[in-house]
Amino acid sequence: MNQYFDLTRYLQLPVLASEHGRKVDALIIFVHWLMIALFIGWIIYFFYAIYRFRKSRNPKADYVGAKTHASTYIEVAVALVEGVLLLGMAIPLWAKSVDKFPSEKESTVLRVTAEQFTWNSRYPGADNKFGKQDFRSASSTNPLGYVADDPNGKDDIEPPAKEIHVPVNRPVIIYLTSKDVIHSFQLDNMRVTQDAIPGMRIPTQFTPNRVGHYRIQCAQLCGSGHSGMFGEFFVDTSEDYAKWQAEKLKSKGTSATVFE
Amino acid sequence: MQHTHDDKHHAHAHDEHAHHELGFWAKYVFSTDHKVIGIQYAITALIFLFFGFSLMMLMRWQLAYPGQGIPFVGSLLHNLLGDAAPAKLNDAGQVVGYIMSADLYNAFGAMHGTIMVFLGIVPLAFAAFGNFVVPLQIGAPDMTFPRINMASYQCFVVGGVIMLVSFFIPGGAAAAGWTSYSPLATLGSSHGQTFWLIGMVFLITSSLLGAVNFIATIIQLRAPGMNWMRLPFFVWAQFVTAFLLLLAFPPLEAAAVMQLMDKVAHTSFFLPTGLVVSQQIANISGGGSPLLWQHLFWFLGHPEVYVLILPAMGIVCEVIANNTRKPIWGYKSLVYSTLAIGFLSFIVWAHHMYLTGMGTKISTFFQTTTMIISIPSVIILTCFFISLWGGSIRFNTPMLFCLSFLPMFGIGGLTGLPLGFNYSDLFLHDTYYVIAHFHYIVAPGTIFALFAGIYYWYPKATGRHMSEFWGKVHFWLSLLFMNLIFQPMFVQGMAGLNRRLYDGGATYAGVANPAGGVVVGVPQFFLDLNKMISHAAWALALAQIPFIINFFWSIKKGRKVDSDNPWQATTLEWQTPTPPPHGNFPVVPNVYRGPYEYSVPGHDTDFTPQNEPDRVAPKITQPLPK
Amino acid sequence: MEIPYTVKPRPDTGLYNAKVGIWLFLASEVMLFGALFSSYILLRVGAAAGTWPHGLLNVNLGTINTIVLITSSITVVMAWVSLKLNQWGKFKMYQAVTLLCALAFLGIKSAEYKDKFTHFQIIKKDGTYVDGHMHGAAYLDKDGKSLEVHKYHGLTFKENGSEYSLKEVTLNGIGAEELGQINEPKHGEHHEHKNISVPAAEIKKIENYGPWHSTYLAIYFTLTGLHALHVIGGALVIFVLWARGGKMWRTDPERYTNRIEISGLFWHFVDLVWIFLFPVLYLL
Amino acid sequence: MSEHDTHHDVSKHIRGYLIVFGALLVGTVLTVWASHFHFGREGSNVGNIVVALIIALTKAFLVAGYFMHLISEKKLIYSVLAFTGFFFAGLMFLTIWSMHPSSIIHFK
Ligand code: HEA
Ligand code: HEA
Ligand code: CUA
Ligand SMILES: [Cu+2]
Repeated sequence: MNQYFDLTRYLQLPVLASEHGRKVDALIIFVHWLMIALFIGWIIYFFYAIYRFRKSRNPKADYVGAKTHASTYIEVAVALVEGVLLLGMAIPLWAKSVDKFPSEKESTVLRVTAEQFTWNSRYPGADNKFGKQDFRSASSTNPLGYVADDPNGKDDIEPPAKEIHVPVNRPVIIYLTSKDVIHSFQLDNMRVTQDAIPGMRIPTQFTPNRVGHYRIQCAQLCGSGHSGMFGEFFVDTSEDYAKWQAEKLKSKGTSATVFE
Repeated sequence: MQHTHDDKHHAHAHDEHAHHELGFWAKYVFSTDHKVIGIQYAITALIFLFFGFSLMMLMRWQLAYPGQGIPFVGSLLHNLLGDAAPAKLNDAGQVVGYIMSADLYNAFGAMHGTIMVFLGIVPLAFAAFGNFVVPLQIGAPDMTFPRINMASYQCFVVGGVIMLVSFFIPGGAAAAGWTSYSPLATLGSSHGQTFWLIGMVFLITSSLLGAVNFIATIIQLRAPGMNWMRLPFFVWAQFVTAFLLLLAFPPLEAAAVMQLMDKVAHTSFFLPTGLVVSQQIANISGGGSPLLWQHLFWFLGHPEVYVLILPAMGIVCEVIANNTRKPIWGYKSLVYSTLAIGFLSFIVWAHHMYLTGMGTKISTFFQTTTMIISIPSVIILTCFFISLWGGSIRFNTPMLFCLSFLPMFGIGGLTGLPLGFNYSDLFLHDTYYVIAHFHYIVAPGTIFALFAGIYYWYPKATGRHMSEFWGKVHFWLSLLFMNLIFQPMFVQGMAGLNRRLYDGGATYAGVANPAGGVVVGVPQFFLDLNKMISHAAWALALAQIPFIINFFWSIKKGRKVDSDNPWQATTLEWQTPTPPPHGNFPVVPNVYRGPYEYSVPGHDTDFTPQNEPDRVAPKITQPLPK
Repeated sequence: MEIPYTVKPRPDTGLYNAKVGIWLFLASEVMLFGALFSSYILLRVGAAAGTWPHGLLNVNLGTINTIVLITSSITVVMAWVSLKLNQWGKFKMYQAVTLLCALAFLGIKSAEYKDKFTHFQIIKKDGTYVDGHMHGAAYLDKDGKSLEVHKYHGLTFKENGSEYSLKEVTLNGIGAEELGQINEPKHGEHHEHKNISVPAAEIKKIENYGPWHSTYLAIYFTLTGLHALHVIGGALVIFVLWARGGKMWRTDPERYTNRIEISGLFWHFVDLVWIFLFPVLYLL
Repeated sequence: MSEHDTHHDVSKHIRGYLIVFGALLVGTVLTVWASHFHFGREGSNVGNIVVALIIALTKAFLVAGYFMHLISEKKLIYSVLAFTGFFFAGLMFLTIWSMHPSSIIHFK
């Protein structure tokens, strides 16, 4: 039954790799059913009408024309369907994704600071606390403006730019901000898009459920390098992720052990 | 104005008078005659349309063949714009061509949007057709404020020139998208954005003057008996459009002033605290908000899109009624839907901002209003569709364009729905799906309606017809290529290809995924569509040649009209001499009936002009103006 | 063929063209200033604690200017009435007063602007502030001889080349530990102003109270500047009608009276905007 | 209204205009005077804002109503201004509402 209504194959959406993504696709597909229905219906009527009432076949027009209320019913129907999709899916789903965040303990939490033209991720490290970020202390040596003498920051992990790792099947919470202009963090395969706006720190969440290597796109014009502002997003098995994290912590050298 | 009240006594001999006493300049350049101004607007806007299209054709080259030398005009661009179009060297180090830099691509993109919207469609659909047709259709001698009308055109030209000049200043034209989001728009060191803002202030002023004039004209100068429900739908569309411009543009003007302050007086209206420029905290007071700009921009932005479509719908309505030879079905619902659209369009704007971190309450509000506003559009289209039923349809060029408008707008409008739901916009936002959505509305939608308007009213303006044959060639080719251009963009968008990508998405070209063979990024197939689209776009340009030639050739050589009312239409503009003299109507017309009285049973012809006296004695609802 | 209803009102609407026109125009003006007022609220609500100055402007001058504008409003009305009553002389007199009020308003406003541009704030390297009006700046010439520059010109202190270098800046005002003390003076208590000299070496940043200084000043200058432009525009129109209206008044008095009414409507709107600007910018 | 004004009833208006003028002056003084007190809760100036706005709105009403003849204006102009007022309210309210911190996605 369901697969008949499933347009994914025809719409050619990118590979799906997150839990809530299913619902995004579902909404897209339902709306397209509405559109297709209206389109087919009207287009058939349309061609029939211009064929049937062409001048050569119908030399004398009818002053009154159609005496039907069908149109009213169609309009009401459209309104109803839109209402259903709105109340049934769009509103509650949005509420869920922006109001109901998983607790930080059950999830992988990271900060992403966008800048022209790259993505910088940062993990809280062993203490699960981020260092203080204050752009007033930004400098060429400290591009992300993390306050040097903040104990919480000592064990934070900073992978190379453009690189993000998360474990599979565990909620991810990303705090997004930007140094300079507005960027937009878009992960097609996760069905996630969120603007990174300077002066704001906006959280976004999703649960990757498919191991793989995906692409972050910048979805907001941000200057000459916009088209090249991609990022590598790795969804690892929990083992691989643990390994990766461990070596990152080690590579931090002493600073990680200072606070043991 | 001079010759509008000084010579009330010999108003009769007026047009000769105009001929003899007005020199070329007074008659064609500094004219206060709404018809001349309308034509000035039309020509200027068409040229801008073509210019905006040309920018896009160059961009399409870059999208199809990223980083390859631009054919034909490459060196020209290099000479005009310098390093914005840098040389491409081969291994031997000699120049093999000139390519488009990322900055140039962004500048062209921003200016394509700006020019098409503010210098192309609005002046053509609203100012040109409005000026030429509205006073004629309501039986007025001219606009209420002829000199303000002229001033409005002049502001428009000044704004346009400023925009054009900005291409040639150091650093080039504005490159932050037609939406000019801060901080990007503000931080850029070049003056292109400053020019853009100043240009916009002029264009906005022009539109405001125009809007005041239109509304006042429609309220004050309706001929006796022309009460509201007897107005042709086109006039209604222009009326609502004028209100949209009047009330939605000023906030953008305010925003433009503030962004201008940010650029020249180094204020921080749209710049937050703690902005980092070249690894240093920016030397600004901070405390501003980037979102404020977006709100003010889209408060105009959304009404603006209805400014782009309503006049088109008006034209379509006129032409359909005329060529089905029957009244429009549901005239009243058309009018009320239009008013509803106008009203609602002020409270949906933030559907362009779903992903700026919007909480549940706000997005609920805005997506609800967005869905509500789609209903009146559905009603309008439905009325047009049903109007076909029972007609005696003539397939001349204007009608062909209008008929194809219906499904084209339909597609564009319907694809607005998945964007209107925030949860699906989550995926579709900023993809080519959005581009395809609105281009279906403005290009094969609005532009087709405007073509129809040109073919339809051309005889009234010049006294000659444009060639039907070449008109049909123009139509079929345009229809074909428009769809070849924009249909694939839906596909690309669904596949996750983003807009505003300088390299056409090459950066995201799909790669085999080490973990589990899944392809990440955009599969090559969807990138290859770019080539196809671009070729279609260039072909579309060729398809315009018959039109351009037809347009100019027919002025002198076109088939003469056999009467003042060649289409056998009912509305007042066809009840004047052709072309209408200065002052339009020899005697003030008197209106007895609704706009679309075609095929009235028992009437000897199949059309009954609005001003044809009833068999019964006419009852004049108003005294004639003195 | 003449355009109807340029003078006589159209029966069904009861309005002559220009009346409709001006009200439509004023509607768009409402949206223009409305957007700026909204921005004001947003910036103020969003301002970080201590950064929004209170009592920065001179309330007395503001009050005087308000009264000046109100006066000009009543004279505009009376001018129109005098025309209605066919009293050309009185009309001339009233509009003359209006124009004088306009000049007075602009004069006072520019004095206020000048005051802001000569008001400076110094952020010292140790993080404390000195805030007050420019008293003077001392420079060293290239062979180290110091020369007093009592009059201050220019907005920023460029070390002008090899010629001179800045030695110290003297402000007449107060010193403060943090911004709050400057921006939110406790009610009643008054710091007395004294001359404070700051050596160039201690200056981290010096900036005058131009629009760039804070979002408050940004919106202040934008709103009042735009309003001042409206005053100028309105005054020009009124002046032209006043100076060269005699002919039309003799040939077509009704049309002339209408024009006075229209220009009056615009003038009242300008007054109306100020009625909101004054409390919002000066008192709250 | 201008058209059917006979000299007589225009001169009748003059007194009204002068009264309004006086009221405006009083209002101006009042609002300045009021700004010296603190209304409402400690540490919040909402009270003062309300007071100042009430006075300003009254003055605005007087100017618009009498100097601009709005109280005796034609229906058409009322409707234009009604729409303008509505859209202005929409702009201000919706923008402020959308940008209020509580309307932006938060966590914790
Ligand atoms: C004239 C222009 C125009 C028009 C009329 C519309 C109409 C609509 N638009 Fe569109 N829109 C734009 C121009 C326009 N838009 C532009 C320029 C942008 C991009 C701006 C930018 O970012 O650069 C945009 C972007 C845009 C977005 C933001 C997307 C994003 O950036 O993420 C959204 C989201 O809600 C949206 C929604 C809608 C909706 C719901 C309508 C509705 O009003 C549509 C209602 C119409 C219908 C529902 C069709 C009804 C027809 C039938 C039922 C008959 C069908 C019959 C047949 C097909 C034969 N539009
Ligand atoms: C009214 C608005 C309008 C119109 C009509 C068009 C028309 C077209 N647009 Fe445009 N477009 C925009 C508004 C418009 N566009 C906007 C707002 C953007 C977003 C910009 C941004 O990202 O900031 C955009 C972006 C945009 C992009 C995306 C670029 C990117 O994101 O990187 C593309 C890509 O192909 C494109 C293509 C086209 C094409 C092929 C046409 C064609 O349909 C052109 C058709 C034109 C004609 C057929 C010309 C007709 C005129 C004549 C024939 C002249 C005759 C002259 C005389 C008789 C004197 N447009
Ligand atoms: Cu970052 Cu686009
Ligand atoms: Cu929109």
